[in-house]
Amino acid sequence: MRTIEFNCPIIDHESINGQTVVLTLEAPAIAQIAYPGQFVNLTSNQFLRRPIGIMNADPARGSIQLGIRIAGEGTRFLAKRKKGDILSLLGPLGRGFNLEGARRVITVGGGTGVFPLYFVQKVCQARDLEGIAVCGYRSLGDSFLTDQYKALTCQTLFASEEGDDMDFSGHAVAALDDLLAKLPLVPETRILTCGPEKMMASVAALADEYGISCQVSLEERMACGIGVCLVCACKIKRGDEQGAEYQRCCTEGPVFNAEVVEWQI
Amino acid sequence: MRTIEFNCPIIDHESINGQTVVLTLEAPAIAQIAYPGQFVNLTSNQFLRRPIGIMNADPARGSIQLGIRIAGEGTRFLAKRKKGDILSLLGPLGRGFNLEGARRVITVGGGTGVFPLYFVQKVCQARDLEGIAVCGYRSLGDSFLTDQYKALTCQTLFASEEGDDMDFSGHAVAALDDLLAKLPLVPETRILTCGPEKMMASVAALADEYGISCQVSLEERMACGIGVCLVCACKIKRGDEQGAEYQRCCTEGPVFNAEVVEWQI
Amino acid sequence: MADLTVCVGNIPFANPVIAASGTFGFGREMRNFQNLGRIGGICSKGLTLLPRDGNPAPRVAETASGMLNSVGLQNPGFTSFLANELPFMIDLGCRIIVNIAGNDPEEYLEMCRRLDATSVDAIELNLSCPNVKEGCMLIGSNPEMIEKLVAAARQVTKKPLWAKLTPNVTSIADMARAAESGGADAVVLINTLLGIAIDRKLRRPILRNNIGGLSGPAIKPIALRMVAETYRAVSIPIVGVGGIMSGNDVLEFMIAGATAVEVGTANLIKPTACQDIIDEIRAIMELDGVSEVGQYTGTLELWNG
Amino acid sequence: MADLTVCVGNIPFANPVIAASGTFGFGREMRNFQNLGRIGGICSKGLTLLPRDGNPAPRVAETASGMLNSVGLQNPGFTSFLANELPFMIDLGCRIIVNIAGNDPEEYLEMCRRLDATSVDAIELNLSCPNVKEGCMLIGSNPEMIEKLVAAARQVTKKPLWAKLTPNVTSIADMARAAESGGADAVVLINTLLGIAIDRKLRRPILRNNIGGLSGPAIKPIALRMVAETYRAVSIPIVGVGGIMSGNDVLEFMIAGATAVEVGTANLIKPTACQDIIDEIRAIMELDGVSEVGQYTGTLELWNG
Ligand SMILES: Cc1cc2nc3c(=O)[nH]c(=O)nc-3n(C[C@H](O)[C@H](O)[C@H](O)COP(=O)(O)OP(=O)(O)OC[C@H]3O[C@@H](n4cnc5c(N)ncnc54)[C@H](O)[C@@H]3O)c2cc1C
Ligand SMILES: Cc1cc2nc3c(=O)[nH]c(=O)nc-3n(C[C@H](O)[C@H](O)[C@H](O)COP(=O)(O)OP(=O)(O)OC[C@H]3O[C@@H](n4cnc5c(N)ncnc54)[C@H](O)[C@@H]3O)c2cc1C
Ligand SMILES: Cc1cc2nc3c(=O)[nH]c(=O)nc-3n(C[C@H](O)[C@H](O)[C@H](O)COP(=O)(O)O)c2cc1C
Ligand SMILES: Cc1cc2nc3c(=O)[nH]c(=O)nc-3n(C[C@H](O)[C@H](O)[C@H](O)COP(=O)(O)O)c2cc1C
Ligand code: FES
Ligand code: FES
Repeated sequence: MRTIEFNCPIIDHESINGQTVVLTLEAPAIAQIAYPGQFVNLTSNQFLRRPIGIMNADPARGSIQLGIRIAGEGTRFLAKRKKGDILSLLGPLGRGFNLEGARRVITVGGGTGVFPLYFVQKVCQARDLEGIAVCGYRSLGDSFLTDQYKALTCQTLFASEEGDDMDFSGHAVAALDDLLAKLPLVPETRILTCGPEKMMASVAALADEYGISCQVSLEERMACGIGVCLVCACKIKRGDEQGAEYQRCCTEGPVFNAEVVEWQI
Repeated sequence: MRTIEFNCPIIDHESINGQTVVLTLEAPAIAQIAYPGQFVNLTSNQFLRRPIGIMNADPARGSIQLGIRIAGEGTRFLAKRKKGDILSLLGPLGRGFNLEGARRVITVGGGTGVFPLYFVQKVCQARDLEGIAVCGYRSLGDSFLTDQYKALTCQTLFASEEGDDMDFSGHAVAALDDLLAKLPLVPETRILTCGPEKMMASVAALADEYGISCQVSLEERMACGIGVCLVCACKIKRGDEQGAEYQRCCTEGPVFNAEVVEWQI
Repeated sequence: MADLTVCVGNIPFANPVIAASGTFGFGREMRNFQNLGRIGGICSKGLTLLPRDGNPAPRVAETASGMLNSVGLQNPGFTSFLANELPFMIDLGCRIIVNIAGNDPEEYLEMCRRLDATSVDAIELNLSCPNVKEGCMLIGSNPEMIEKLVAAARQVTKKPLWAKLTPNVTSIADMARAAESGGADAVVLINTLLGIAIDRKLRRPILRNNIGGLSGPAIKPIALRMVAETYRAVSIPIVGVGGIMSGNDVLEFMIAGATAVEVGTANLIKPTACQDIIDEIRAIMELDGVSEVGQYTGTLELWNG
Repeated sequence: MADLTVCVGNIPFANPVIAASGTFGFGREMRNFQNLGRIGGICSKGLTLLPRDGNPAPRVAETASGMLNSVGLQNPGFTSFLANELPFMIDLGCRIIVNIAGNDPEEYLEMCRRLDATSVDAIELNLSCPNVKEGCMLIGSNPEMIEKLVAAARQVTKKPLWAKLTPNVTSIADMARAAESGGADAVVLINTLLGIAIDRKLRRPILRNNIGGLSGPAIKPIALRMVAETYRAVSIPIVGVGGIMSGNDVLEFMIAGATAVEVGTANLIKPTACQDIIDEIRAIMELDGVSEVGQYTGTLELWNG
């Protein structure tokens, strides 16, 4: 894999709500090789780059999509860019989700975690795997990508924490619990999760209970995104079971097998 | 006089050449009170504001014009702004040219100094004073505002240092010398000059020779532009003839009577 | 309604925002931009016993998120200040702090003595100006000299004494402790960091004085660290300065240990900075559900391990 | 054709641009972005005798035109480095400098001894890491300890010894003089400035280590001033570091007195930074009509008066 810096024009800008946008960027080289769970590191008007998960890659069209929620100045700047504006991207970066040998893939997304998991479901559809998606939102008004998820997956479960008119009233973890209780188990099932750390830890615990293998996409403050500065330390259990060591979220991660993660919460 | 901060939309953007633009800004409050020789202090993408002389003010339309030459990052940013973009301006700032009692006004501009002096000639026309303009450019290709100056003044003399097809081949100071030698003297003549310090010092010396009162517009690195930080020190002879003191370019200046200036070159 | 009042030692301030020395003149110009009666206080431009011309221009160089200045304490001199500026300042309706810089200890003391008879609210001993060759920073980087000077000043005036410290030292906490031992009522930190800017083409410093003092957001992380460090070293109040641009910045300084703050360079970028910052503080307190701004002071909880 | 070669002491470099310790790993990742054979040199991540886990995350906080880091010298340990990383680095085709940080003087000496037998081009004694509790910065802010350590290292290795100094001191020139007296072949300045960033809502430092080291353009004016100051104090070469983002920045450091430079944070923003900077230097030399880059070094003409 070879990642380099690209200056990519924005070819489409879709505003989902005041706080969230989906940008489509012309980035053929990235689109060609990116796989779900990887991210790009973007310049904004701030000093450091900003890591954003790849939500979709279209090798034919040569484009990628990013779902961005405004969290501060950098994402605000990114969300305000217009069609034709050019962004500097490094990517694709990191190790994404491993779908080898999977037959059924359950994605559990919370908040902006819903974005990168969309790419997972797209690949599942392409590979003819059984895709099931649990997407957790704060509220119906806060939800996004629901039609797109429905179009891709075999089953969807949209959860709203505020309990307004969605499939499930409550947290994504509770929705997953509900789902797993009802779902006849099949072998080679994988649970892939992305969202707040607390949610992912609960999803991992639940997966463990059900004996399902689980991968989590960790978030850590980054600088370089390419493995040279060591600031993005994730605490990962050593293979030899002798405690834990720091691995780089941007390089060994952001996706890790749930069982090696030493949760910080 | 009361100056405050204004957020002003760009209502027109005229590119003069790759290095120079004229911006027209909607700034009614500034247009109302500004007079020639004053300046505004503008935000860009750089840390400090940038001082730019007011090239024109149209109280009726509520607009002002600024002529900007790209000199570095800040002016590059400003020159690249588009119609509709909004700039934060402080202004009008400083003491401008004094036209009280003048009958004939000779402006001598060099480079970007040609811009703010345009405002002088506009006022001369409005007040029915005899306006004569000497404008010095590097070359014909580098010249600007020539038609506008012609339309305003009784006499114009465009000088090109490279000697290509303009009124006068050589430096603006030589052009002025030439002009003064030929021109029948009238009382209440004023020479007002703006441009490189060396040019202004020579103009001042020439004015002194001819016994004509002269005002110069000094340029100094600024921060606040409003008189509080004292970084914009100009060396000005004391009234009591006892040496010189530092006065604020942004507040006591930028325009000073030539005879009080202690030239730094 | 949020309560923004704070006390630095015994002096109450309407809010914790004080205009920093050298960035607000004597308040004359800033009157055009904001109601100065509403800000916490104004610290005068640094004064010397005799009038000072200051350094030749250029006196400013822009840097990344900051600026260097080498004004060199241009001021009309202490006597002229007392006659022409102080009465005007006193009438502004906010706290007035007078920043003084001596060529030698005796000059500091002379000014302190004469300020004792005025109605200024506090005296800021500038032990940290990097732009003059004499006194100031030399004293400010030597704990014994700091203690001696503050103690001597303590003898000649009843006014609250604030010691303004330089960050160009190995341990700012040592300097603050020395000021405290000498009897200072508060320490003010930080003044500017020594820096240089170079014009590659001319192979010359941009500043005619060669070096200057770095201020602005670039230095905020350093200033904030020094406040946090000093908060653990002294028990007198700290006035935090360095790179404050917003209400949030002010509260960060207070959390780190500041009782009040000074806003400097921000005034040069935005003449309404002090007033805007006060409004922002009020809005954030609402958000945070904090009723008294003093409740932020010193609440930084360090991570342990 | 512009001649970019420089000599730091006796070692020739293809150009004055060296990747700074901690911002380039051991070169493995950066190979994907540029031809490392074309840059002047690479300085390894700081090494300790035993492997170090480093500090818990978050280890980075963004600041105005800069960043704070608190990595805390995470590294595989000196033995593993010699076996697994050094051979790879040596093969890259540029100068290799090894940055070492001891918990105590003996650890420095042990690593120096073992590096003596390798083909590294120079040893950088890290006397300035702000992110570990032991050794390092403690030694680096004490002239006697600097001199003693450098002198002791001088006894155990023939390799060029570069002393990397901390800016968190009253006089960097004193530290550089001490390194020179101890027999250092060059001084490298500056490492990061101590800073803190605070999360107002949590009332906690953003960095889990509480404090960190400030780097990036924000500190450039300070670094440049320290280089200019030190150039007048020592006669060994100076390697300038701090906030370099462009070829113009490099030449400013050289004009101030640097023989070569290190580029740190810029690599994190732009993985081709070193290569781009070298290209920019070449273009500027053309513009300036300078044929040998060494002709910039120490040409700063101070204003007098
Ligand atoms: C691997 C990865 C993938 C991500 N994918 C997405 C995505 O698809 N969509 C999306 O909206 N967001 C995503 N994020 C989060 C996004 O990077 C942050 O929201 C963003 O960096 C915040 O920047 P800001 O300037 O708006 O906020 P500020 O709070 O001003 O940022 C200040 C600093 O903190 C860092 N920071 C702040 N929040 C986070 C965070 N949650 N994670 C990491 N660093 C943070 C910033 O990078 C910056 O250095 C992802 C983060 C990581 C690490
Ligand atoms: C009173 C006044 C009126 C001016 N009027 C005009 C005008 O009408 N049109 C025009 O094109 N230019 C004018 N200038 C010059 C203009 O301000 C500078 O060209 C501009 O500040 C350069 O900024 P920069 O970021 O492009 O360049 P940089 O070189 O990157 O600027 C770096 C720093 O140096 C300062 N600086 C650089 N050059 C000058 C300069 N010549 N004078 C003052 N400060 C400088 C900048 O303000 C900034 O702080 C005027 C300057 C003054 C003081
Ligand atoms: C132009 C200028 C002039 C200054 N003059 C003085 C002064 O006279 N006395 C003083 O104690 N500090 C002076 N300072 C320092 C400021 O008061 C303040 O300590 C410093 O700038 C850091 O704060 P800031 O980053 O908010 O500007 C000056 C700063 C600037 C920018
Ligand atoms: C993430 C990071 C890690 C660093 N690690 C080291 C280190 O291990 N040893 C060292 O001597 N300096 C280390 N430094 C300091 C840099 O080498 C350099 O001295 C400093 O960052 C200033 O230069 P810059 O502004 O170009 O980054 C590190 C800096 C950063 C940003
Ligand atoms: S962000 Fe630099 S190593 Fe991960
Ligand atoms: S620029 Fe601040 S006083 Fe003139």
